[in-house]
Amino acid sequence: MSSTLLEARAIDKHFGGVTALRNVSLTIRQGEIYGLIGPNGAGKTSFFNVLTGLYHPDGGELIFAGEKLQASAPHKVAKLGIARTFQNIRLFGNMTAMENVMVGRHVRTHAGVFGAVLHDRRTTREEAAIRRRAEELLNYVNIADRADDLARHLSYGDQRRLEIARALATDPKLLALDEPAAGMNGTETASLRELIEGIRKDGITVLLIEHDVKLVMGLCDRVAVLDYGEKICEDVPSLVQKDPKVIEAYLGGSIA
Amino acid sequence: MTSMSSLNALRTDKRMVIAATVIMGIALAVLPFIIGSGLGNSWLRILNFALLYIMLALGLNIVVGFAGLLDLGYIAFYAVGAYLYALLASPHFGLHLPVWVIIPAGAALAGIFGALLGAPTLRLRGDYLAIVTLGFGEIVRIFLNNLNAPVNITNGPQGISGIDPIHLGGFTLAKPISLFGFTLPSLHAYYYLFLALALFIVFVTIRLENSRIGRAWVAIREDEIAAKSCGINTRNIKLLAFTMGASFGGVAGGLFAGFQGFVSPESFNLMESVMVLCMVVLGGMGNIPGVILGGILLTILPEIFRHGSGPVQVAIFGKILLDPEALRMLLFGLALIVVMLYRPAGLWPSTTRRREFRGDSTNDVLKEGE
Amino acid sequence: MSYSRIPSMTLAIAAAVAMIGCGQKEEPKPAPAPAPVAAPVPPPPPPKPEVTVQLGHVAPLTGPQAHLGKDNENGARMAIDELNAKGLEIGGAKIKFVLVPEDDQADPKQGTIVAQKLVDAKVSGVIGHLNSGTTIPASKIYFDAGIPQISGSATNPKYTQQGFATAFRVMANDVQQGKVLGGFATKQLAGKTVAIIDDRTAYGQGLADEFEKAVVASGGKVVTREFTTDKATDFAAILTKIKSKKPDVLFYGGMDAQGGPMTKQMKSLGLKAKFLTGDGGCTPEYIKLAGAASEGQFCSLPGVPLDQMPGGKAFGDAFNAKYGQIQLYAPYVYDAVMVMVDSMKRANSVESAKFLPEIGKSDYQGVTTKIQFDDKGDLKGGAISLYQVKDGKWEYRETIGGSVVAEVKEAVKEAATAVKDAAVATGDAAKDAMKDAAKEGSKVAAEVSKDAAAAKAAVEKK
Amino acid sequence: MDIFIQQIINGLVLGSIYALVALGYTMVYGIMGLINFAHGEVVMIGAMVALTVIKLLANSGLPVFIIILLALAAAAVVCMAVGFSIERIAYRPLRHAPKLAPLITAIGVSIVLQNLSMLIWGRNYHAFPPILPTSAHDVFGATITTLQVAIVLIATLMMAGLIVLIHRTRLGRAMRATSENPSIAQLMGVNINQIISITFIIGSALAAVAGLMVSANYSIAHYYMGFMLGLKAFTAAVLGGIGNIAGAVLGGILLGLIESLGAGYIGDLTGGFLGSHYQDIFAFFVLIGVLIFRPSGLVGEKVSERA
Repeated sequence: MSSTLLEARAIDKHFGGVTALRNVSLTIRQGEIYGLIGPNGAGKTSFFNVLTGLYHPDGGELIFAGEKLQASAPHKVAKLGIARTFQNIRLFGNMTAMENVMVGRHVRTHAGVFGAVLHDRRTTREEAAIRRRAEELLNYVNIADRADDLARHLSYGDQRRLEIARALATDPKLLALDEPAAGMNGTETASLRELIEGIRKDGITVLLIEHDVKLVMGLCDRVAVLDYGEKICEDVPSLVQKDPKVIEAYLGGSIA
Repeated sequence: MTSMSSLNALRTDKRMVIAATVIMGIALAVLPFIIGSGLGNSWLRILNFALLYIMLALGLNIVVGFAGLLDLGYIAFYAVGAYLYALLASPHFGLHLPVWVIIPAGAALAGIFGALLGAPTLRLRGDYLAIVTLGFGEIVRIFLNNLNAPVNITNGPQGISGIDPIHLGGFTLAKPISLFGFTLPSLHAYYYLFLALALFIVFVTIRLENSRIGRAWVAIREDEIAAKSCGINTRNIKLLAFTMGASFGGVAGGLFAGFQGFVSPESFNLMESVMVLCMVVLGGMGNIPGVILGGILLTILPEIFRHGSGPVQVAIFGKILLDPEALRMLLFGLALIVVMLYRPAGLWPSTTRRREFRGDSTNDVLKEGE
Repeated sequence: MSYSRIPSMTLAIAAAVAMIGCGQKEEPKPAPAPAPVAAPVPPPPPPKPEVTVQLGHVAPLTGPQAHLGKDNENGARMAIDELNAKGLEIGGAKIKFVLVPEDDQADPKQGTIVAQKLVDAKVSGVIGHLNSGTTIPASKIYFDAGIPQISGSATNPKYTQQGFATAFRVMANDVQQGKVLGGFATKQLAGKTVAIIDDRTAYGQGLADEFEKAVVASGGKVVTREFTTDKATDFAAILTKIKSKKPDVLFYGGMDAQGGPMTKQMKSLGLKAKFLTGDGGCTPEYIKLAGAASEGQFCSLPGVPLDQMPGGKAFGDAFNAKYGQIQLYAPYVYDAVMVMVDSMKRANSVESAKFLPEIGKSDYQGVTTKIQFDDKGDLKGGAISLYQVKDGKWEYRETIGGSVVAEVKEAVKEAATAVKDAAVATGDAAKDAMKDAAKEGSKVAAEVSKDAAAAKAAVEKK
Repeated sequence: MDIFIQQIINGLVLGSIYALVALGYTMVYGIMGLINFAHGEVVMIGAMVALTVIKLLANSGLPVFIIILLALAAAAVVCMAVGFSIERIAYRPLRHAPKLAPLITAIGVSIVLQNLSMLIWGRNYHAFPPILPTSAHDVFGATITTLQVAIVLIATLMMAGLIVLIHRTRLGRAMRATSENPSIAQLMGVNINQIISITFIIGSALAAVAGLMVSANYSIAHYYMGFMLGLKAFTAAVLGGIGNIAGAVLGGILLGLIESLGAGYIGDLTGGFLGSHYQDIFAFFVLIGVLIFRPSGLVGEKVSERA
């Protein structure tokens, strides 16, 4: 039995009169792949944004690795060890793939203005380390050959991979992926699946929002289902698929 | 033009670097003598101003080009540096501090102003940021123009005259310097000083660009939310951009005051901010050689038109048909339009931006305009 | 403290009096400016038929003040055309003058660039610049090059206070004009309460400050001081505030482009004060812009009205025929050229270094006034004429100052005050000193009044 | 009290003038997200053309009303042509360029228009012929002229007209669609080039009206007059929330009132420490204050950070 990495306690979030999240509590354990699914507009991305500090929750709290997450401070969240990707890829389009990943190292490095200008030994060493790590990560996600291309010129699948590499560069404990398989074809999805499994094997916990139910059910250790901002179910995939509330939420759709 | 090709070489070949540096060094060293004797001292003075504008453009480039924060009040920092020099080295307060105290102090004070003015604008984007920075620029100018009462600090619209020329060691740059039987005229001496500081600023900018800090600036420009999620403290990094950019402006301002011997608020109006912004954008935002090119071009272009608009008309039509001064500004305005129409990313965009403009889908570009 | 002032005061007064008394005789002047770049003395021109002499002229020709700049340039052009038509001979050669007009955009930085350009072009002298803000930094460049500079419109006192022997102006400075205007407001206009607006330019603020001092000195009260800018068009807010203070006189330090609309708005707000402005508003444009509201308002111009000066009317007519309505400073600029050329004639040389010392000695009857310079290069005497709008035209009212008598009177009064101050200040603690001071003081006073009387006599005789 | 009322009237009139110019800024911004920096110069051209026509006809014996209408028509035609050409030449080719490129061409256009105007109309100030009635009305001891009443009314009417245009007509719907998302609007069959051209033409016609009003009210026109006016109006538009029609008018009037009351009272309130010399920056202080708390202006849409 692994320990708890993230605990969300009764998270609420409203936009004007619309409730995006209501009393959502969930627990993610160290080392698992945790899926978050739900119909469109169920509040999955809102939960992500609250988790990563982009939104200020209206109620509840998040405990990550024993520490309370500070709201509205995405960079602090990143520092604590939560990295994310975005549903509609947000890369630094005019930077090369390599540079994108190097930016990811920002939070784990220290050089300031003086270091940058004077190029003292610590800074040069740090810079070399950043570059080395970025190369490794590009290799890891299999796009090393595109290192010097502008991020915006990469293919869609490669952009997804690059975003994951950039997230990994922050040395996260929890990697939160927002619909990484959206728009991918079968082969791409398969290799993405391998990638995610590899990441987990390296000891990084994964939180996955996904539409591709097959992928989620095959990949995740546990799955939570959101509907109209409320968690209606949290369990292992096989049980979630049979949950009547879930089936109803998907309008009796083809969940299995 | 030598500097253009040699700077290009800098990127390609390691061995070329040394050769290029040497050639460029020699070229820059003899430039004032060639210009001074060939074209006259007025062109040397223009060259000196061009160096000041290069410093300003490089400073603004950090804010606008790297960090993507549209700043229309940048000239305020130039003003802060200039007035600090004027107040600390003129009969106005009877202070005559040495230049090696004032210039760093000017850089520091301008940097502090940069952070102070930057702080309230952090949440603003695009055009809102532009108008607020514009407002700050005007606020600084108007205060300089009016702080002669109740306590006379800036001497108001009269400006401060009789400012000490820049002294280095035992030498004043205001008079020809004699060394070992070799005489260096004043304008040449200023040229070397300005060149040295401009090169220093280029050096600092290049180092910053290729550092963790520089990448963070560009990341913010590209996508602020993604940058935050990568753990970048966007507030601090933006403030750092404002501070660094402002401090370059402060240095240039101090040099300006020492060079001119006179400062008054009218030198720091909105049009000046706009001109510096034009240098950055026209040259090639975010690309250091481009920004330098922009600074040089926009300083000398009006002067070329000044020297040319009358005589050329006479040469073509036999008489002056159009008022040469109106024509000069007309041509300048047209040049801005034409350059932007044909090279929307600037005359010398960074390699990445250039690629962006080579037959890219509109899809990319729409993203740019968000 | 004040004790030590007495001798220096005495000296100053004595010098002033001597100067005035002696009329033409020159006080010993410091050696003229060094001319480091000036060529070695050329031999007296051999039978060369024609020598071209370049004169630089600088004013803003683009930007908001371009109309004034062009007017200045036309003034200079007119002078040069006349001179060329006359066909002057200097130093045995026929002289052809060429005007080198430059645009400084009213920007100090551009000012120094064009100054350098003129120096490079080896002009013999420079007329300009228009604005004090560009004139001051440029004057250093001319001084370093030993090129004489006469401005027809830069009024900031600083310009001639920098100790540059090359800097002259043929226009009263702000101090001279402000003083006269202040006196005029309180005395002739019987203004007990005065409101002041200035446009926060070096010119407007300088003039308004001096005006304020003069008003206070002559017992008037400044009820409020308001401000605008040289680009503003709406003055309703400050005029409304001024209306609430009910001043007798409203003084505006600034240009016609603001003064005109300001007068109009003043009327439509029902502000009844008399409007008074300096040379910047003393133009036909002002009347056009203010419309009917301009009737009965006042302005001042340095010098004496054109049509009262010998040749002035002819100049005005010729100028209007050639370039259209005089805007403002064209006659002064015209005079500036003439003074410079007159100095060349007297020096019998067109070399800057040669005729520069002669400029200081000028005694030239210009179209604006009689031009003599004091040791700083400022216009001596500084007559100021006042005008009032009657039937849609500026009409001459009177000329104030400019008479040496007035200056002497003032000097005497100042000396007497100084003496009294000294006597009082020494105090009980030093009775002996006081006695001495009193003794010396009375001696000085006697001397001064004697000198003054002599001066007066001399003047009257003249 | 009459002084206070007078200051309010002063502020309203000044504010209405800002609002008239700000409407043009905000329309273009609303559709294209572009600051048309040259708009102030279009206003200037409008003033110059109107003035020329009025000067020509001042002694023609035509009724004043007709003269003004003719002047307005001429100014509107010229301004519309200028506005249309500016968009075609300087902005349209850059629609997909980096955001700052059109800003620079706008500055270029501004310089060109200024200097062209200087070549055409000369460097001198032009006085507005005294053909308009100068009758003043008494309002609780304060005064307001007929022209000023007209300015306030016209600013309000223009705002109302534009709001109706944008929210009640087919054209307005197309404009809103273009503003919302140009590519989708295009897919829905909206000719966005045409819509943008029309926007520029309407904005320029507004500029002509503003130019006429400004020069008539202050009885002065000059080739440099557009710069300061444009700057203030732009500030007003941002204060109200740029892109929002009602916001432009609100921002304009607020700016006018701030300047008027600031210049009128701050000197006495601060014992002379601050005075009317700071008139031009009260607005900026308020603007900065507003934007810190409402980063999209007073009535601007809240652009939340969408992740």
